[in-house]
Amino acid sequence: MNQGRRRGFLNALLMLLITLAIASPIAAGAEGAAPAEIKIGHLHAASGPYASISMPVYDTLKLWVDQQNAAGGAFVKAFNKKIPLKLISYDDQSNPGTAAILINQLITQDKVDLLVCDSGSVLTAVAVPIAREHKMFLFDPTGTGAAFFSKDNPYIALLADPVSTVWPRYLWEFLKSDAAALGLKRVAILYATNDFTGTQASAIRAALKEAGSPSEIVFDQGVPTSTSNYSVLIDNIAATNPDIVLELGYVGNDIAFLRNLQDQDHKFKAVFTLYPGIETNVLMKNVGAQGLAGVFTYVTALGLTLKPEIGMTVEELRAAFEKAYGGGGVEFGWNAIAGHVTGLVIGETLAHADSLSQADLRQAVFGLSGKLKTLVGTFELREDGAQIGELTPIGQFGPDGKLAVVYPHEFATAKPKINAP
Amino acid sequence: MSPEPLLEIAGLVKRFGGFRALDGVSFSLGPGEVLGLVGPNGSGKTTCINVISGLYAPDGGEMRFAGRPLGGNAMHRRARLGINRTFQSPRPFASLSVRQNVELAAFYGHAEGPRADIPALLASLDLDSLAPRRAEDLNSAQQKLLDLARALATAPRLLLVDELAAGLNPAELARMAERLRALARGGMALLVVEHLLGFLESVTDRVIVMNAGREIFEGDLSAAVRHPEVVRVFLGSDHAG
Amino acid sequence: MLLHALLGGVVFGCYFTLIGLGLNLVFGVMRIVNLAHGDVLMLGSFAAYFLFHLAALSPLSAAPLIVIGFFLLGLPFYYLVVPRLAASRDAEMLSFILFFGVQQIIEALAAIAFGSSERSIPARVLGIGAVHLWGQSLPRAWVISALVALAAVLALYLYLYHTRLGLLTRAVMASREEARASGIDIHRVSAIAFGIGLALAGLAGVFAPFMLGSITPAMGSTINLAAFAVIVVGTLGNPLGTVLGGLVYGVGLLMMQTYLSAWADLLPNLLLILVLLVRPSGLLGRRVRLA
Amino acid sequence: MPADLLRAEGLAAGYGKVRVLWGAGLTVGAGESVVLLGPNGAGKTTLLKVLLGLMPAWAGRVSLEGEEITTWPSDRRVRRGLAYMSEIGVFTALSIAENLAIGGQFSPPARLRRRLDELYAVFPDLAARRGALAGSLSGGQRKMLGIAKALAGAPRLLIMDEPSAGLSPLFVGQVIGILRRFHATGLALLIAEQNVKFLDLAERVFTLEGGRVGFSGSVAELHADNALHRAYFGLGA
Amino acid sequence: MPRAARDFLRVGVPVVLLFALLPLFYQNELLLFNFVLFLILTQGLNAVYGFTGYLPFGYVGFFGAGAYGFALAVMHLAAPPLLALLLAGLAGVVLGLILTPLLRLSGAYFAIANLAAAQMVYQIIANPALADITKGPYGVSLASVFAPRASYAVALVILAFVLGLVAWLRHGRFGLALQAMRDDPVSAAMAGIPVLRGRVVAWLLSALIAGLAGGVFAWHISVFYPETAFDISISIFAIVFTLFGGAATLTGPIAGVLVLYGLYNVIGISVPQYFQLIYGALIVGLVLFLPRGFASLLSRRGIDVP
Repeated sequence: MNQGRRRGFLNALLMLLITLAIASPIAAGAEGAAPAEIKIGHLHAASGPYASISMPVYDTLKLWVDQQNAAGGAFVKAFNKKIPLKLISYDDQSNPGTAAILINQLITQDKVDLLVCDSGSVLTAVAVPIAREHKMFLFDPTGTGAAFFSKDNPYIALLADPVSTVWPRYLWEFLKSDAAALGLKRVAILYATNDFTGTQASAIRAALKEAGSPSEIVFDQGVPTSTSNYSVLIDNIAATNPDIVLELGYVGNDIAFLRNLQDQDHKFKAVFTLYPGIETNVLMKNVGAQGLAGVFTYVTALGLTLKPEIGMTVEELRAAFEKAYGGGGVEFGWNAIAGHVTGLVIGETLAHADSLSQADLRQAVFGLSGKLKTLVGTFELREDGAQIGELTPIGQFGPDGKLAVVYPHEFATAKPKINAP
Repeated sequence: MSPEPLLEIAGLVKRFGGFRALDGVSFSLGPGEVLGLVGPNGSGKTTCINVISGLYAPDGGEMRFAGRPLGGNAMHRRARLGINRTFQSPRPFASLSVRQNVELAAFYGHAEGPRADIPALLASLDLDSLAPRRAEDLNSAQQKLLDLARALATAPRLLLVDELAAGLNPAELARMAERLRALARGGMALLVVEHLLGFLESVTDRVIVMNAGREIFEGDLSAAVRHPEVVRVFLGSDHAG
Repeated sequence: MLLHALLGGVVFGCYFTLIGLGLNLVFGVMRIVNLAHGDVLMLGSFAAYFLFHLAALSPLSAAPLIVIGFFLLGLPFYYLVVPRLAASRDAEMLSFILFFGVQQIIEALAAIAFGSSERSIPARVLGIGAVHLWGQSLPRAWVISALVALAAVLALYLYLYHTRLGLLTRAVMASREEARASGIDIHRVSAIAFGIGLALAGLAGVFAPFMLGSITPAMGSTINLAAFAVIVVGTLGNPLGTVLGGLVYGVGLLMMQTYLSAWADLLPNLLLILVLLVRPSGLLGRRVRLA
Repeated sequence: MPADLLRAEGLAAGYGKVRVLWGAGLTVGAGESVVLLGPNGAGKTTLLKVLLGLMPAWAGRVSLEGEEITTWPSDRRVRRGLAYMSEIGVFTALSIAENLAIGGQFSPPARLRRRLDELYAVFPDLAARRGALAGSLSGGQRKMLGIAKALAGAPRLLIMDEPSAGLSPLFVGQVIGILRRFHATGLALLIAEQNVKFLDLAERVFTLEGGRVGFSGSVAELHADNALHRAYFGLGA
Repeated sequence: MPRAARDFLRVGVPVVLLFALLPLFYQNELLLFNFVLFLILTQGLNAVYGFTGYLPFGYVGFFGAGAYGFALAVMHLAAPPLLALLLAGLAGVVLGLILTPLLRLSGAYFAIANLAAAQMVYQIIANPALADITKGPYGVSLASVFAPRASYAVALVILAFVLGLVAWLRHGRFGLALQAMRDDPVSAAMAGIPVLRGRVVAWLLSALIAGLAGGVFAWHISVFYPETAFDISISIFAIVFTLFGGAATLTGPIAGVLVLYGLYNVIGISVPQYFQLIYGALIVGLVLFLPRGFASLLSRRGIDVP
């Protein structure tokens, strides 16, 4: 009986040791000499709720790495030569606990040179303290949560999205100026109660309530992010007789909202939603040009066609993406661009860092601030690592499905129009 | 009958849906007395035990134990008051050993006074050699004995015995009868539900014959088997001899 | 607003009846909890999506194909998995785990095959614009989905109450043991019920792109939670009780959206717990299931 | 000697690790009426379940008209003319008519209809309440329904588990009367009982003690052998 | 020596020592921490499922309550971590008390109701209306108390406590009474065992353990969202590991965690592209071919598994 128990326990122990042995990678190369490859550690979510924002980032980051390697690798200033890149990307299945372990695995076992976390705030959150603990500089592609950034944490920079408190700045400016001038004064805010859109709603709410604001909030409610039908909500909003409806949610929320809107008699004078300008392909496929006509949204690189000083233009990236992943069920959109921008920042960092030490990497990244002009605009970091460049203007879809910038005036290509009530 | 009854039952009623399983049963039982409960299947014998032991709440009537009303006490409280039972189909703690089965009852179901001597109890029921075995590995006759052992471990003052004899061979039956009589001699009150009339005759002082939830006879078993209604109801024909 | 929420709730609830219907049938007949129900529904959605985009089949014509296809898939799946599961000691509990594993497999395969982006079928396929009922306007897709759901409930009713196999199915639901003792081939009856369960999930999936905005491989788990609420509030194990559960769920949800929208997703869980504590057998149930 | 209708040899079976049957065997001839006597816990129900294929046999064989059926599923045995009435015997959640339809599930509709007409004539209480749920019937009526259900498929052998359980003597008499009536038309019976009244019906008796067959023979032999008293009353008469 | 103490020394102490020493050889401490976390959670689940038969599908509710109990104590009371941890355990117990009426339900009804209850706790905590208290959907950051080494050490202490507790349950009188109730509540009551109270105590112990686990998790991870603390896969993993190890034993859940969670991480790290697929198939295979757990491989051969 004792023997059996001991045997069972020893077996279990053996299993664990095998586990650990397999999990441990072969030790990294010697210090000093140029490494054979630069290891970029990354997480993605191939399944689960965050897959749809995570996979495009992964795809274009991988694309960028492949392109660099095809050209002989990325130029690394520290060794003054091109070195091939190796992307190690694990699947966290949208599970934060697993993401935490895998981030740690990248740091402690794979001993990656650069660390890139997964997309979205929930999966980014777990990486922030771990990176900090291990004094690894965290390249954060799209995790915009305001709580990640503090002056006492030098180990993070947000690369490809503005921090969520800053993101809606043009929106509230637009509401208080041009929109109000058009008579869009009664504002309804419907937001999904998650970190991303909840924070945006708070920022907008605060701005619209400032003294002297011409806008009046007539409806302000949160709904669970899982909300997938808006018919009754639309009816309720209509009852408050707003001039403009802001619906702030994830892709799925926006699709459901805009589809329900088409199905109903209520036609608001103006509607703003987040994602038509962020994941335009997805929205176009799911809602259609007719459903998007007249809708206000954020304009990202997709609509701006800025001339990048580095990397591809939107159209070049789109073409490369379609060639590599077309038909694979991952749509080209803002998150795909974010992956590319992440790659560009990494490339520039390697090209400018004096060594591969995390401190030098950080210095190089912050050195790019205000100088790097990519297809999403100017890369600009606040001192706590939050992204404050790359602002997203306000645009409006025309009846032909074309997105025109309407605010701010320096980018504007058209004037905002109101639907016939 | 002793002057102060231990258990007094008056007008006990238990309904299941529209079916009256007990329809006004009354009797009393004193210390050291053995009362047999007889009747055809479905006449309410087991229901009677279930109500007294607290498994079912009665729909009417009164139960007093040692002078106090019994109703409102949960099963485990009744066990601690000194009421215990066996089950028609044995209900051991299947995953525990025989000894653990009995020890638990001795610890939790104990009222007052010295604790039961478990080795002696097991030995008296020929369970000592099975003590380390898991209860689920026992056959059904052994499990019945385990039921009895567990009930006795709580040192009950009233023991409700539900079809204990079935499946025992004649020698075992004789020993079982002697055991029950010994318990009664020690002052325990016993209520015995049994099909085996021969067994019952060797154990009981008097019997109650039940039919359709009612008593139809109370008295001596030898008188009962001559009572015309009892013969009609219970035996049905003269085959029983 | 109240009338709109009520009416919308009834129509919306019909669709949620359809979501819970198959799950409840499977539980009723087999006493197992199909945690992969929502993922089967997801597969139905993708089937409808591809039939529309590749074969230009409208959802209403794709629906019968999907129903038949999923039914036929259910039969071998039943025989592969369920008899083995049913033979284990605590099948009801183990089924949670088993179908969690199945759910993982389905979701993983779907993510590999279909990618992660939101997809849908254009709303115009079922007709754009509102349907007017008693002065209230409701999305056309809701009304069509509700009608299909009612048709499915009717079909299931006819099957259970007016066919020989349906009678045997109800016998198995009433008592698996007695059914075996009566010479019923419970595995055949259960396999068919399992197939019907999957077919109903697939059918609900056809309308998901219209009712839930868009579809992704990850949608299954959210749907499961709603389906649980619907069938527990209805009556676990009584497929037709699902109708009541769906209606309570639909009306409750839309009322919450109207008056306390941020707390709307609390409601199904609250209902579920309240119903279980107050009437453990469900609103229609007779059997009481207490420990 | 004509082949036995049902023959069981050396059956062993049980639950989990506990063996209940220890090599039990019995035979039922075509049209014969057999009573299996034995106290609670002797293994009667287990034996019947093994005969019906509701529990697997650990050892031994069962044959029907000489053909081995030991591993057949229960539905196949029912199709071949066995019927079983368990102690519960009915689906309480279904109506009387539905219960009977389930009993006759393998009969062609026309034959089933004729059969049901016959049964309703024998059981007028049931005929009057065809649409009522079986759960609404009294204990005695349920037992009648159980018998009718088992007979609806026109079996050749009816296997019954304690038909007297929960019945008043009046009903027991009725049950026996009805069984006698169908037996007279050629139905073979195998009845597991404690109630000796059923010996009235028996052409042959087996007693089961501790998972083994103790006595087998005629009723007269049983009385002479004193086995009845040993098995049933426990103490020698 | 009592059997409980013997089992604890032979099984519990080596496990705790193993995880105390492993960080010296293996740097992915978070992986080790998660092993410890699931070792705690599976034994907590074992206390209620293994010993009373109730399957708490929403076990993560207690875990999340503990995590938020810890976070609230740190944020609002500026409590030191160890005190906050006690409050986390208390949060689990309080939630357990509130959910005690669920024990009236059985089987799938209990499992589903418990899942719904866990969802409700999540939805309340994550609601923006309570953002001032819980930070709602915006997540909490406990950078001020972040201490991975200390929290790992405390997790080991909790593990030792929990293993000792389960060893006691397995052989102690109270645990035997629980097993008796699970086998047959009626005869347990007739043996004088207060069935209802026994169940409630086991339930609250189990809630306490999950609350402590949630608290130490919050401490260790320090930045998290409600989705993280109430991730339903935490429940499911704990159940799967317990079941496949073998409930109602001390070693079963340990073996379940070491083997299955080990495999989970091996698959996730070595074949990320088919991670979910392989793990799902593994679970299905185990339910079908080893429904009574690894422990049954031994106990079937008559070997007593501690």
